[in-house]
Amino acid sequence: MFQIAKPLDEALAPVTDGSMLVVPREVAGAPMAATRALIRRGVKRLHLVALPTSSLQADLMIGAGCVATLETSAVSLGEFGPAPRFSAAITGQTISMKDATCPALHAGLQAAEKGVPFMPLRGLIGSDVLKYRDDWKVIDNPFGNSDPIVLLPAIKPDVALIHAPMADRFGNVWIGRQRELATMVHAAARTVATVEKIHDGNLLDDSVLAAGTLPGFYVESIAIAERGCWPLGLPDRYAADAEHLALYAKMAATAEGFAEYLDRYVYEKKAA
Amino acid sequence: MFQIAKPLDEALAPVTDGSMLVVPREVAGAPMAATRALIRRGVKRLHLVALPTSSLQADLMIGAGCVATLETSAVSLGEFGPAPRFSAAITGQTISMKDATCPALHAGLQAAEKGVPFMPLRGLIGSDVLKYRDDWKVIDNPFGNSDPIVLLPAIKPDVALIHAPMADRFGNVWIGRQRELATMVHAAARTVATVEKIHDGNLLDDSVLAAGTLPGFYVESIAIAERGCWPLGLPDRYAADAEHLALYAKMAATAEGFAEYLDRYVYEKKAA
Amino acid sequence: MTFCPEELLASVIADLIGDVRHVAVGNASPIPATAALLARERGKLQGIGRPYVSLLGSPKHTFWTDGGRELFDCAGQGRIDVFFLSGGQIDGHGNINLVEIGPHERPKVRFPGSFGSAYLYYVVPKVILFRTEHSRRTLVPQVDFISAPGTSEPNVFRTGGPIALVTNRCLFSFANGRFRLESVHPGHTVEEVTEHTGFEFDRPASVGETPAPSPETLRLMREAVAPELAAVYPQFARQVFGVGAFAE
Amino acid sequence: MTFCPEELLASVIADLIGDVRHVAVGNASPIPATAALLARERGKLQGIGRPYVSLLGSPKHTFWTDGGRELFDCAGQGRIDVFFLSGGQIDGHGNINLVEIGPHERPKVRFPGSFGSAYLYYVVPKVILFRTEHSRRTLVPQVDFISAPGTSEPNVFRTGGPIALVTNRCLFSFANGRFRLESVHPGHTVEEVTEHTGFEFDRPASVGETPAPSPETLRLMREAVAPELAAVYPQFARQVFGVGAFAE
Repeated sequence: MFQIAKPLDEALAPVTDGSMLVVPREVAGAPMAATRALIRRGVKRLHLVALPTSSLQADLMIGAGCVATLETSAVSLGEFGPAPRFSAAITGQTISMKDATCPALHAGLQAAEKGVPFMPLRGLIGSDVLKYRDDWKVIDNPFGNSDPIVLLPAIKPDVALIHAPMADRFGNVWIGRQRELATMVHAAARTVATVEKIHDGNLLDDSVLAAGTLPGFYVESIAIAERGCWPLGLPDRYAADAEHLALYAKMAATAEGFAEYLDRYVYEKKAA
Repeated sequence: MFQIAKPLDEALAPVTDGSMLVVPREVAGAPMAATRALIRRGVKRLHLVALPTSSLQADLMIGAGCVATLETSAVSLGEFGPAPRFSAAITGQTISMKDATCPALHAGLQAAEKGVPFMPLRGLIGSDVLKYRDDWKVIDNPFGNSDPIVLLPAIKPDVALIHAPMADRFGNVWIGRQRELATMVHAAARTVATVEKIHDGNLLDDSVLAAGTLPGFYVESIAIAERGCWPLGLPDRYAADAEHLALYAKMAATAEGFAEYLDRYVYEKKAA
Repeated sequence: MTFCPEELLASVIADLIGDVRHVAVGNASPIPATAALLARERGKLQGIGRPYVSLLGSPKHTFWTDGGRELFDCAGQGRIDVFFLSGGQIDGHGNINLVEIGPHERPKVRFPGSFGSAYLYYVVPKVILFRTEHSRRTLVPQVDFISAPGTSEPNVFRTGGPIALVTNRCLFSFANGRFRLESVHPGHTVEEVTEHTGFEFDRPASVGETPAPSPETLRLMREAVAPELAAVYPQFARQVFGVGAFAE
Repeated sequence: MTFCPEELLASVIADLIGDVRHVAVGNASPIPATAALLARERGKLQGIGRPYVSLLGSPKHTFWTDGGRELFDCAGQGRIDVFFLSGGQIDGHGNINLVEIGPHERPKVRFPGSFGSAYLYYVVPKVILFRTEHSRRTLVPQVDFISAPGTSEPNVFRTGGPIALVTNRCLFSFANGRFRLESVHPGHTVEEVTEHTGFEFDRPASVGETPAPSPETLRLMREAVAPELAAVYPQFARQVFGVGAFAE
């Protein structure tokens, strides 16, 4: 079902042009080394789902022209300011934007995880988030009395791309408390994981480690990418590289600066 | 929000007569010491939800007259045969039975966990399980085309009663990979936990232990009950007491034998 | 080579499993478990690395880390290809009853309950019904309670359902809402099957005998499957294969 | 006692929080975080052990172990009593805009996005709007994009919504779909508020000055809250309270 520790480019083969690709928020570990590899390969027309928000990862992929459609709740560089390539793509109308709200993305992926066509969610009614989502529906709650409620269709990505602290030789991936990674993976048809290192032994054999383990059953391919979230951080492992992120924010403010950033940090450097 | 390690009877105060009480299946750790304490106290008219099945625990509570309504997918003593007090209560019509199917109970509790009034589920259509559940509804899937789908109302228990390997002094409870316990607890208004032992330090401070930890935020009270699942087992800790279960199956086959069992193993022995 | 009835049944079931990705076997099902592990050994020999086998009764043989719902979510995702169900009653429409005998208002007999059948029967592509007791008591014209129906209306979402029924006497296939007698196990007869079956079924002009397990199949079961099985079903493995838990 | 603007704002917000069970504070919100921790210190002094405070930006100050959805599930369960929201625009109906300026088809400015507002605004009983920049650019008659509306039709399920808006100039309360000027911060005037507010609001005949933080409040903030805060917002704690991360 998987082959442990492929070369990164090979592991990323399931992410083909036009794929619906789901990626996690920064605090769950953004797979940045894999993202740079995809940009180098020149992947195109992705429907990128960022659960439920994104920062550098989405901005970089959008700027590099990999994204046709973006579905998320927010893109921002946080303390480093707005996400410049995202903002430029929206105002320049070069990507199609499906604005959502965080719990709607969680619910849509949970619907796919459970094999149901939709999931209900409170809130949303009267917002323009709902108004511009033709794919969301409002019904009268059958258990209520003139009680409108939003139904969100299942989000079924072709590929989930994640980064985690470790995997074992059986393809099991330790995700810790970042449990949205499990939901993403269950919802997606295929999963590619990068990891910091390979764990000796079977993660499922240890009841304490097993509690934070995503079974290899769901995993298509794994590549090792040390400091694979750089310049973002990986919780409990390493912090974000603030200096580099400030540099990114500055360079990506213009199209030219962004192109130079790509040349310098994505195309030239083959690894993190 | 909680007080660590109360005496068992005190910890169980939230389970009042008429409560909707949710308990886990045997492999997730059935809180048997707590169950015996509730029987000794003489709790009455429970709406017992067993997620998604039960064995000795439900049989014992039903036999002892604690249960008015049972909502579950199956009750059986497994290799020790049918659950005799459950069978007698159904054929004798002394309890009201809400037959379900396993994923319907998971979905109903997930609906409560998410604060939505219902959850859809595939399957069920054309079954008598659905036919006898007036509280379940069938709608036309708004994302389909003449595609009937079942909607299950949220199950919102008053109390979740669980047993786990350990808790810390902050009320955090380590549940490992038994994640349905988290869903039960999120869905319930209040939670009572029994645990094998108290863990030194804060479970949430260790990223490996945290992955399997239910936050104390959700927990009302905790009591220590060593071998608290006896005569059932606790995964990775101790096995079921097969000899005792065979004895139970034999004694509980008749009302008289069951009464004697209660006298001998529930009323007399104050602890496990 | 001589073989015992359990070996025959496991061999029949392994053939029904065929080449799939994932077989899940419920608790207390040693013969289906034997069959699933046999299918896995065959896959290994063919170098295809399939099927993945989950034995739900054994933590060592399941990968679940998302709680009790993961089995059902996994099936809903289309990630379980084969599952096994049984019934206190099974009728000629493929309906199964795991709930009760007698009128619903006042049942005479109560079974444990429907478990996951009212869901899994609909979403697992190959459900194999397995009931060793082949009698008019178990195989009935119409079940008293439908835990899960054998077939559904065309507009009902259904990606799965029964493909066969294996008993101690014979193998039925199931298609288009009816059972068809495929073969009779060695030592049993078509007349005997008819006599002990409460429902109508299709019966070809000529019904063959269920093929005996090949020497290769018996060797795989006894040498590769039995030691693995002994960790989960020690008593069964000892009785059928003479293998203890630590015999490997 | 003298105090700085941040201390005043935190004190105002702590009063709005009141006696509740659980306050959650989003990322990059040092002043609301200060207020929440202050409310907790007050609860400790009163011996009530409330509120529980979750600072979403800090793993040490959050208990989540069920992934990113737990915050929203927790709110849906009614287990979050107070939350903070802001907006690129906020209008007089309490609508907030976190998405864009200009027509939707061709926005002039794009903000990050709605985050969880389109849900949390409906289900958290006390949402406190916090926007330090008080100008006609931010406080507008009608937002260009409604990330989340201030009010809903009576039949729409809504257990939460805005109760107040705190700016660098004043405190508005919010009820029945309108803001009401409650008090003007020391050094600011009603005229100035009117001049810089783009929406209509109710204005009592007499509008008082926002009360200065009491010496007790300032002491709690500086001695009990600041060291805790320094672990999460080191720069803010140093600037406002002169406290370093290891100053305790």
